[in-house]
Amino acid sequence: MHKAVRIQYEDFSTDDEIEALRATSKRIGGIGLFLGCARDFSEGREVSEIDFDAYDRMALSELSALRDEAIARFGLMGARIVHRVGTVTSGENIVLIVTGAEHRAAALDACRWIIDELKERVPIWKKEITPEGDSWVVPHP
Amino acid sequence: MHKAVRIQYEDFSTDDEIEALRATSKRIGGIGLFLGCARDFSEGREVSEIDFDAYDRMALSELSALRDEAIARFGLMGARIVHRVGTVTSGENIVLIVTGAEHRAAALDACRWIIDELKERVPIWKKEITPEGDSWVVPHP
Amino acid sequence: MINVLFFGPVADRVGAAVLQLEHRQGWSVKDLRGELAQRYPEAFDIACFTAVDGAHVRDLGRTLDDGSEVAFMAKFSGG
Amino acid sequence: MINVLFFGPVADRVGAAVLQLEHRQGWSVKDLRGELAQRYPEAFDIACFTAVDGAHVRDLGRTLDDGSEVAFMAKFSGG
Repeated sequence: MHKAVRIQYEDFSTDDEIEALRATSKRIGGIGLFLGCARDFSEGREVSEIDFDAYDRMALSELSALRDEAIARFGLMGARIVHRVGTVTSGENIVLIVTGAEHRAAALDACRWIIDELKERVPIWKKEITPEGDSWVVPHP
Repeated sequence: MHKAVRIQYEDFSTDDEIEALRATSKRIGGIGLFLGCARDFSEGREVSEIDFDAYDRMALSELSALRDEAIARFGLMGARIVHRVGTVTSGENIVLIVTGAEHRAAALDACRWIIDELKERVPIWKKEITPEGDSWVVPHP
Repeated sequence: MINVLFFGPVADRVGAAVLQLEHRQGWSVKDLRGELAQRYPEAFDIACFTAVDGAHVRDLGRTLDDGSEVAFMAKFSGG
Repeated sequence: MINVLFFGPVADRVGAAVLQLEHRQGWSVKDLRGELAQRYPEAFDIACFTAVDGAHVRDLGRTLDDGSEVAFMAKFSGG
Protein backbone atom coordinates (compact mmCIF):
# COMPACT_ATOMS: atom_id res chain seq x y z
CA MET A 1 0.00 0.00 0.00
CA HIS A 2 1.19 3.51 -0.84
CA LYS A 3 2.05 5.89 1.99
CA ALA A 4 -0.48 8.56 2.98
CA VAL A 5 1.93 11.40 2.12
CA ARG A 6 4.10 11.22 -0.99
CA ILE A 7 6.18 13.24 -3.44
CA GLN A 8 6.64 11.36 -6.68
CA TYR A 9 7.45 11.61 -10.38
CA GLU A 10 4.68 9.21 -11.46
CA ASP A 11 1.03 10.10 -11.88
CA PHE A 12 -1.43 8.87 -9.24
CA SER A 13 -4.95 7.43 -9.28
CA THR A 14 -7.69 9.32 -7.45
CA ASP A 15 -9.73 6.12 -7.08
CA ASP A 16 -6.81 4.30 -5.45
CA GLU A 17 -6.28 7.12 -2.97
CA ILE A 18 -9.99 7.27 -2.12
CA GLU A 19 -10.03 3.49 -1.61
CA ALA A 20 -6.95 3.65 0.64
CA LEU A 21 -8.62 6.40 2.68
CA ARG A 22 -11.86 4.45 3.07
CA ALA A 23 -9.97 1.37 4.18
CA THR A 24 -8.97 3.26 7.33
CA SER A 25 -12.53 3.53 8.76
CA LYS A 26 -16.12 2.54 8.03
CA ARG A 27 -17.30 5.58 9.97
CA ILE A 28 -16.32 8.00 7.21
CA GLY A 29 -19.49 9.76 6.01
CA GLY A 30 -17.92 12.49 3.90
CA ILE A 31 -14.85 12.56 1.69
CA GLY A 32 -13.43 15.84 0.43
CA LEU A 33 -10.97 15.93 -2.43
CA PHE A 34 -8.93 18.55 -4.19
CA LEU A 35 -7.14 17.77 -7.43
CA GLY A 36 -4.80 20.35 -8.94
CA CYS A 37 -4.18 19.98 -12.69
CA ALA A 38 -1.81 21.62 -15.16
CA ARG A 39 -3.78 24.15 -17.22
CA ASP A 40 -2.83 24.92 -20.80
CA PHE A 41 -3.12 28.65 -20.12
CA SER A 42 -1.76 30.83 -17.34
CA GLU A 43 -2.15 34.60 -17.33
CA GLY A 44 -2.71 34.69 -21.07
CA ARG A 45 0.23 32.49 -22.05
CA GLU A 46 0.03 29.03 -23.54
CA VAL A 47 1.69 26.51 -21.22
CA SER A 48 2.83 23.19 -22.70
CA GLU A 49 4.28 21.74 -19.51
CA ILE A 50 5.28 22.52 -15.96
CA ASP A 51 8.54 21.51 -14.29
CA PHE A 52 8.55 21.06 -10.54
CA ASP A 53 11.56 21.25 -8.28
CA ALA A 54 11.31 20.36 -4.59
CA TYR A 55 13.40 20.16 -1.46
CA ASP A 56 12.22 16.57 -1.14
CA ARG A 57 13.20 15.81 2.43
CA MET A 58 11.75 19.04 3.82
CA ALA A 59 8.68 18.94 1.57
CA LEU A 60 7.83 15.46 2.83
CA SER A 61 8.23 16.42 6.47
CA GLU A 62 6.15 19.59 5.97
CA LEU A 63 3.42 17.59 4.22
CA SER A 64 3.39 15.03 7.03
CA ALA A 65 3.14 17.80 9.61
CA LEU A 66 0.31 19.42 7.60
CA ARG A 67 -1.56 16.12 7.51
CA ASP A 68 -1.18 15.60 11.28
CA GLU A 69 -2.31 19.16 11.98
CA ALA A 70 -5.35 18.79 9.70
CA ILE A 71 -6.38 15.51 11.34
CA ALA A 72 -6.21 17.11 14.80
CA ARG A 73 -7.77 20.45 13.82
CA PHE A 74 -10.73 19.05 11.85
CA GLY A 75 -11.17 15.71 13.62
CA LEU A 76 -10.50 13.77 10.43
CA MET A 77 -10.55 9.99 10.22
CA GLY A 78 -7.87 10.07 7.57
CA ALA A 79 -6.11 12.22 5.00
CA ARG A 80 -3.79 11.62 2.05
CA ILE A 81 -1.59 14.06 0.13
CA VAL A 82 0.32 13.32 -3.07
CA HIS A 83 2.36 15.91 -5.00
CA ARG A 84 4.17 15.27 -8.26
CA VAL A 85 7.61 16.61 -9.13
CA GLY A 86 9.53 16.58 -12.41
CA THR A 87 7.71 17.33 -15.65
CA VAL A 88 3.92 17.51 -15.78
CA THR A 89 2.28 17.96 -19.17
CA SER A 90 -0.71 20.22 -19.74
CA GLY A 91 -3.90 18.51 -18.59
CA GLU A 92 -2.13 16.15 -16.19
CA ASN A 93 -2.45 15.83 -12.42
CA ILE A 94 -0.21 17.85 -10.10
CA VAL A 95 -1.47 17.46 -6.55
CA LEU A 96 -4.13 15.42 -4.78
CA ILE A 97 -5.57 15.93 -1.32
CA VAL A 98 -8.17 13.53 0.07
CA THR A 99 -9.78 13.91 3.49
CA GLY A 100 -12.28 11.71 5.32
CA ALA A 101 -14.52 12.74 8.21
CA GLU A 102 -17.81 11.76 9.80
CA HIS A 103 -19.52 14.73 8.20
CA ARG A 104 -19.14 16.86 5.10
CA ALA A 105 -18.14 20.20 6.66
CA ALA A 106 -14.97 18.87 8.31
CA ALA A 107 -13.89 16.96 5.19
CA LEU A 108 -14.30 19.94 2.84
CA ASP A 109 -12.92 22.54 5.26
CA ALA A 110 -9.85 20.37 5.86
CA CYS A 111 -9.28 19.97 2.13
CA ARG A 112 -9.34 23.71 1.65
CA TRP A 113 -7.08 24.32 4.62
CA ILE A 114 -4.49 21.77 3.48
CA ILE A 115 -4.16 23.12 -0.07
CA ASP A 116 -3.92 26.70 1.22
CA GLU A 117 -1.25 25.77 3.77
CA LEU A 118 0.60 23.57 1.28
CA LYS A 119 1.10 26.55 -1.00
CA GLU A 120 2.49 28.61 1.89
CA ARG A 121 4.64 26.07 3.68
CA VAL A 122 5.85 23.30 1.41
CA PRO A 123 9.16 23.86 -0.48
CA ILE A 124 8.13 23.09 -4.05
CA TRP A 125 8.63 25.41 -7.05
CA LYS A 126 7.05 25.36 -10.49
CA LYS A 127 8.41 26.59 -13.82
CA GLU A 128 6.05 27.08 -16.75
CA ILE A 129 7.32 26.00 -20.15
CA THR A 130 5.77 28.08 -22.94
CA PRO A 131 6.55 28.64 -26.63
CA GLU A 132 7.93 32.07 -25.64
CA GLY A 133 10.30 30.62 -23.05
CA ASP A 134 10.37 29.23 -19.52
CA SER A 135 9.69 31.07 -16.30
CA TRP A 136 9.49 30.26 -12.62
CA VAL A 137 6.11 31.06 -11.19
CA VAL A 138 6.07 33.90 -8.68
CA PRO A 139 3.13 33.36 -6.34
CA HIS A 140 0.74 36.22 -5.75
CA PRO A 141 1.14 37.83 -2.32
CA MET B 1 -21.15 9.42 -22.09
CA HIS B 2 -23.12 9.74 -18.86
CA LYS B 3 -25.13 12.90 -18.23
CA ALA B 4 -23.68 15.55 -15.89
CA VAL B 5 -26.63 15.25 -13.48
CA ARG B 6 -28.06 11.85 -12.59
CA ILE B 7 -30.16 9.93 -10.10
CA GLN B 8 -29.48 6.21 -10.33
CA TYR B 9 -29.66 2.86 -8.58
CA GLU B 10 -26.17 1.74 -9.67
CA ASP B 11 -22.92 2.78 -8.05
CA PHE B 12 -20.72 5.29 -9.87
CA SER B 13 -16.98 5.68 -10.47
CA THR B 14 -15.29 8.83 -9.17
CA ASP B 15 -12.49 8.48 -11.74
CA ASP B 16 -15.01 8.33 -14.60
CA GLU B 17 -16.77 11.47 -13.38
CA ILE B 18 -13.47 13.33 -12.97
CA GLU B 19 -12.43 12.29 -16.48
CA ALA B 20 -15.77 13.42 -17.92
CA LEU B 21 -15.38 16.77 -16.17
CA ARG B 22 -11.82 17.28 -17.45
CA ALA B 23 -12.91 16.47 -20.99
CA THR B 24 -14.97 19.68 -20.97
CA SER B 25 -11.97 22.07 -20.74
CA LYS B 26 -8.17 22.07 -20.62
CA ARG B 27 -8.27 25.30 -18.64
CA ILE B 28 -9.40 23.58 -15.45
CA GLY B 29 -6.70 24.14 -12.82
CA GLY B 30 -8.59 22.94 -9.76
CA ILE B 31 -11.11 20.15 -9.23
CA GLY B 32 -13.16 19.95 -6.05
CA LEU B 33 -14.98 16.78 -5.10
CA PHE B 34 -17.34 15.69 -2.38
CA LEU B 35 -18.22 12.04 -1.91
CA GLY B 36 -20.89 11.10 0.60
CA CYS B 37 -20.72 7.50 1.88
CA ALA B 38 -22.98 5.31 4.01
CA ARG B 39 -21.48 5.08 7.50
CA ASP B 40 -21.95 2.00 9.65
CA PHE B 41 -22.88 4.16 12.63
CA SER B 42 -25.28 7.05 13.02
CA GLU B 43 -25.99 8.68 16.36
CA GLY B 44 -24.84 5.63 18.26
CA ARG B 45 -26.81 3.04 16.26
CA GLU B 46 -25.35 0.44 13.94
CA VAL B 47 -26.60 0.98 10.39
CA SER B 48 -26.45 -1.94 7.98
CA GLU B 49 -27.96 -0.17 4.98
CA ILE B 50 -29.76 2.96 3.87
CA ASP B 51 -32.84 3.07 1.65
CA PHE B 52 -33.37 6.16 -0.47
CA ASP B 53 -36.68 7.33 -1.88
CA ALA B 54 -36.83 10.27 -4.31
CA TYR B 55 -39.31 12.33 -6.28
CA ASP B 56 -37.21 11.52 -9.35
CA ARG B 57 -38.55 14.06 -11.80
CA MET B 58 -38.36 16.96 -9.37
CA ALA B 59 -35.04 15.84 -7.86
CA LEU B 60 -33.47 15.79 -11.32
CA SER B 61 -34.75 19.23 -12.22
CA GLU B 62 -33.64 20.65 -8.85
CA LEU B 63 -30.18 19.11 -9.29
CA SER B 64 -29.91 20.56 -12.81
CA ALA B 65 -30.94 23.99 -11.51
CA LEU B 66 -28.40 23.69 -8.68
CA ARG B 67 -25.67 22.83 -11.18
CA ASP B 68 -26.55 25.81 -13.41
CA GLU B 69 -26.62 28.15 -10.42
CA ALA B 70 -23.27 26.88 -9.15
CA ILE B 71 -21.64 27.30 -12.58
CA ALA B 72 -22.87 30.91 -12.78
CA ARG B 73 -22.19 31.81 -9.16
CA PHE B 74 -18.65 30.40 -8.93
CA GLY B 75 -17.58 30.75 -12.58
CA LEU B 76 -17.10 27.00 -12.94
CA MET B 77 -15.94 25.34 -16.14
CA GLY B 78 -18.00 22.29 -15.33
CA ALA B 79 -19.82 20.40 -12.60
CA ARG B 80 -21.29 16.93 -12.20
CA ILE B 81 -23.72 15.58 -9.59
CA VAL B 82 -24.73 11.94 -9.13
CA HIS B 83 -27.06 10.71 -6.36
CA ARG B 84 -27.99 7.10 -5.75
CA VAL B 85 -31.45 5.88 -4.82
CA GLY B 86 -32.67 2.46 -3.69
CA THR B 87 -30.60 0.46 -1.23
CA VAL B 88 -27.07 1.51 -0.34
CA THR B 89 -25.05 -0.81 1.90
CA SER B 90 -22.79 0.45 4.68
CA GLY B 91 -19.50 1.70 3.24
CA GLU B 92 -20.91 2.34 -0.23
CA ASN B 93 -21.19 5.59 -2.18
CA ILE B 94 -24.29 7.78 -1.87
CA VAL B 95 -23.63 11.07 -3.61
CA LEU B 96 -20.85 12.56 -5.72
CA ILE B 97 -20.26 16.20 -6.59
CA VAL B 98 -17.37 17.20 -8.85
CA THR B 99 -16.57 20.80 -9.78
CA GLY B 100 -13.92 22.24 -12.08
CA ALA B 101 -12.63 25.82 -12.11
CA GLU B 102 -9.53 27.76 -13.10
CA HIS B 103 -8.50 28.04 -9.47
CA ARG B 104 -8.92 26.07 -6.26
CA ALA B 105 -11.09 28.44 -4.24
CA ALA B 106 -13.98 28.45 -6.72
CA ALA B 107 -13.89 24.67 -7.15
CA LEU B 108 -13.95 23.91 -3.42
CA ASP B 109 -16.43 26.66 -2.50
CA ALA B 110 -18.81 25.44 -5.21
CA CYS B 111 -18.57 21.87 -3.97
CA ARG B 112 -19.48 22.94 -0.48
CA TRP B 113 -22.34 25.14 -1.71
CA ILE B 114 -23.82 22.38 -3.89
CA ILE B 115 -23.87 19.73 -1.15
CA ASP B 116 -25.36 22.20 1.36
CA GLU B 117 -28.07 23.31 -1.11
CA LEU B 118 -28.74 19.74 -2.22
CA LYS B 119 -29.65 18.78 1.32
CA GLU B 120 -32.07 21.72 1.54
CA ARG B 121 -33.68 21.65 -1.88
CA VAL B 122 -33.62 18.22 -3.48
CA PRO B 123 -36.54 15.86 -2.73
CA ILE B 124 -34.72 12.73 -1.58
CA TRP B 125 -35.33 10.90 1.71
CA LYS B 126 -33.21 8.34 3.54
CA LYS B 127 -34.25 5.54 5.86
CA GLU B 128 -31.66 3.86 8.06
CA ILE B 129 -31.93 0.10 8.45
CA THR B 130 -30.60 -1.06 11.81
CA PRO B 131 -30.83 -4.29 13.83
CA GLU B 132 -33.31 -2.45 16.12
CA GLY B 133 -35.56 -1.44 13.24
CA ASP B 134 -35.87 1.06 10.41
CA SER B 135 -36.32 4.78 10.68
CA TRP B 136 -36.57 7.72 8.33
CA VAL B 137 -33.86 10.26 8.99
CA VAL B 138 -35.08 13.59 10.31
CA PRO B 139 -32.57 16.25 9.30
CA HIS B 140 -31.24 18.58 11.94
CA PRO B 141 -32.66 22.08 11.70
CA MET C 1 -58.09 14.39 -12.08
CA ILE C 2 -55.46 15.47 -9.55
CA ASN C 3 -52.52 13.14 -8.90
CA VAL C 4 -51.25 13.40 -5.35
CA LEU C 5 -47.78 11.96 -4.69
CA PHE C 6 -46.21 10.91 -1.40
CA PHE C 7 -42.62 9.86 -0.77
CA GLY C 8 -40.49 8.41 2.00
CA PRO C 9 -41.81 9.04 5.51
CA VAL C 10 -45.05 10.69 4.28
CA ALA C 11 -45.85 7.76 1.98
CA ASP C 12 -45.27 5.39 4.92
CA ARG C 13 -47.76 7.29 7.08
CA VAL C 14 -50.37 7.62 4.32
CA GLY C 15 -49.88 3.99 3.37
CA ALA C 16 -49.74 4.89 -0.31
CA ALA C 17 -47.44 6.61 -2.79
CA VAL C 18 -50.19 7.93 -5.09
CA LEU C 19 -53.78 9.09 -4.65
CA GLN C 20 -56.05 10.18 -7.48
CA LEU C 21 -58.74 12.74 -6.70
CA GLU C 22 -61.43 14.21 -8.90
CA HIS C 23 -60.56 17.76 -9.95
CA ARG C 24 -62.86 20.46 -8.51
CA GLN C 25 -63.27 23.88 -10.10
CA GLY C 26 -61.45 26.64 -8.17
CA TRP C 27 -59.82 24.24 -5.72
CA SER C 28 -56.56 25.57 -4.26
CA VAL C 29 -53.50 23.70 -2.97
CA LYS C 30 -54.59 24.75 0.50
CA ASP C 31 -58.08 23.24 0.04
CA LEU C 32 -56.55 19.97 -1.13
CA ARG C 33 -54.08 19.96 1.74
CA GLY C 34 -56.85 20.63 4.27
CA GLU C 35 -58.97 17.75 3.03
CA LEU C 36 -56.08 15.26 2.98
CA ALA C 37 -54.75 16.44 6.37
CA GLN C 38 -58.07 15.43 7.91
CA ARG C 39 -57.81 11.94 6.43
CA TYR C 40 -54.07 11.50 7.17
CA PRO C 41 -53.23 13.76 10.12
CA GLU C 42 -50.00 11.95 11.07
CA ALA C 43 -48.65 12.17 7.54
CA PHE C 44 -49.44 15.87 7.26
CA ASP C 45 -47.76 16.60 10.61
CA ILE C 46 -44.44 16.09 8.82
CA ALA C 47 -45.42 17.34 5.34
CA CYS C 48 -43.73 20.74 5.27
CA PHE C 49 -42.99 21.18 1.56
CA THR C 50 -45.39 21.22 -1.37
CA ALA C 51 -44.68 20.92 -5.08
CA VAL C 52 -47.04 21.31 -8.03
CA ASP C 53 -45.96 19.71 -11.30
CA GLY C 54 -42.46 19.15 -9.97
CA ALA C 55 -41.74 22.68 -8.75
CA HIS C 56 -41.69 24.06 -5.20
CA VAL C 57 -44.86 26.00 -4.34
CA ARG C 58 -44.90 28.55 -1.55
CA ASP C 59 -48.27 30.21 -2.33
CA LEU C 60 -50.75 27.61 -1.18
CA GLY C 61 -53.63 29.81 -2.42
CA ARG C 62 -52.75 28.81 -5.97
CA THR C 63 -55.63 27.05 -7.76
CA LEU C 64 -55.12 23.61 -9.23
CA ASP C 65 -55.63 22.83 -12.91
CA ASP C 66 -57.16 19.56 -13.97
CA GLY C 67 -54.31 17.05 -14.46
CA SER C 68 -52.02 18.64 -11.86
CA GLU C 69 -49.45 16.56 -10.00
CA VAL C 70 -49.20 17.63 -6.36
CA ALA C 71 -46.61 16.35 -3.85
CA PHE C 72 -46.77 16.88 -0.08
CA MET C 73 -43.28 16.22 1.24
CA ALA C 74 -41.37 15.83 4.51
CA LYS C 75 -38.12 17.66 5.10
CA PHE C 76 -35.52 16.31 2.69
CA SER C 77 -32.73 14.06 3.94
CA GLY C 78 -30.72 13.24 0.83
CA GLY C 79 -26.99 13.59 0.37
CA MET D 1 31.55 21.38 6.28
CA ILE D 2 28.30 23.23 5.60
CA ASN D 3 26.10 22.02 2.75
CA VAL D 4 24.17 24.86 1.16
CA LEU D 5 21.20 23.85 -1.02
CA PHE D 6 19.41 25.86 -3.70
CA PHE D 7 16.22 24.94 -5.55
CA GLY D 8 14.13 26.17 -8.47
CA PRO D 9 14.57 29.85 -9.26
CA VAL D 10 17.35 30.38 -6.69
CA ALA D 11 19.36 27.43 -8.06
CA ASP D 12 18.96 28.90 -11.57
CA ARG D 13 20.35 32.24 -10.45
CA VAL D 14 23.23 30.73 -8.43
CA GLY D 15 24.00 28.34 -11.27
CA ALA D 16 24.25 25.44 -8.83
CA ALA D 17 22.06 23.30 -6.60
CA VAL D 18 24.67 22.61 -3.91
CA LEU D 19 27.66 24.49 -2.49
CA GLN D 20 30.00 23.11 0.15
CA LEU D 21 31.64 25.58 2.51
CA GLU D 22 34.17 25.03 5.26
CA HIS D 23 32.52 25.25 8.69
CA ARG D 24 33.64 28.25 10.80
CA GLN D 25 33.33 28.34 14.58
CA GLY D 26 30.48 30.58 15.79
CA TRP D 27 29.17 31.28 12.28
CA SER D 28 25.48 32.16 12.18
CA VAL D 29 22.90 31.65 9.45
CA LYS D 30 23.01 35.41 8.97
CA ASP D 31 26.79 35.42 8.46
CA LEU D 32 26.51 32.66 5.87
CA ARG D 33 23.65 34.45 4.12
CA GLY D 34 25.64 37.71 4.06
CA GLU D 35 28.66 36.11 2.47
CA LEU D 36 26.65 34.24 -0.17
CA ALA D 37 24.45 37.26 -0.94
CA GLN D 38 27.60 39.18 -1.91
CA ARG D 39 28.60 36.43 -4.34
CA TYR D 40 25.08 35.82 -5.72
CA PRO D 41 23.12 39.05 -5.25
CA GLU D 42 20.42 38.20 -7.83
CA ALA D 43 19.72 34.83 -6.25
CA PHE D 44 19.47 36.28 -2.77
CA ASP D 45 17.08 39.01 -3.95
CA ILE D 46 14.42 36.30 -4.15
CA ALA D 47 15.61 34.04 -1.31
CA CYS D 48 13.07 34.86 1.38
CA PHE D 49 12.92 31.58 3.33
CA THR D 50 15.71 29.74 5.12
CA ALA D 51 15.81 26.17 6.41
CA VAL D 52 18.44 24.43 8.52
CA ASP D 53 18.50 20.64 8.44
CA GLY D 54 15.11 20.57 6.71
CA ALA D 55 13.20 22.82 9.12
CA HIS D 56 12.11 26.45 8.69
CA VAL D 57 14.38 28.88 10.55
CA ARG D 58 13.19 32.34 11.52
CA ASP D 59 16.01 33.28 13.91
CA LEU D 60 18.92 33.98 11.57
CA GLY D 61 21.19 34.60 14.55
CA ARG D 62 21.29 30.85 15.14
CA THR D 63 24.84 29.43 14.93
CA LEU D 64 25.61 26.63 12.52
CA ASP D 65 26.97 23.27 13.60
CA ASP D 66 29.54 21.49 11.49
CA GLY D 67 27.67 19.25 9.01
CA SER D 68 24.59 21.49 8.81
CA GLU D 69 22.42 21.54 5.70
CA VAL D 70 21.22 25.06 4.93
CA ALA D 71 18.70 25.99 2.22
CA PHE D 72 18.00 29.52 0.99
CA MET D 73 14.66 29.40 -0.80
CA ALA D 74 12.41 31.56 -2.97
CA LYS D 75 8.70 31.85 -2.21
CA PHE D 76 7.08 28.46 -2.74
CA SER D 77 4.87 27.85 -5.77
CA GLY D 78 3.79 24.23 -5.43
CA GLY D 79 0.26 22.90 -5.56
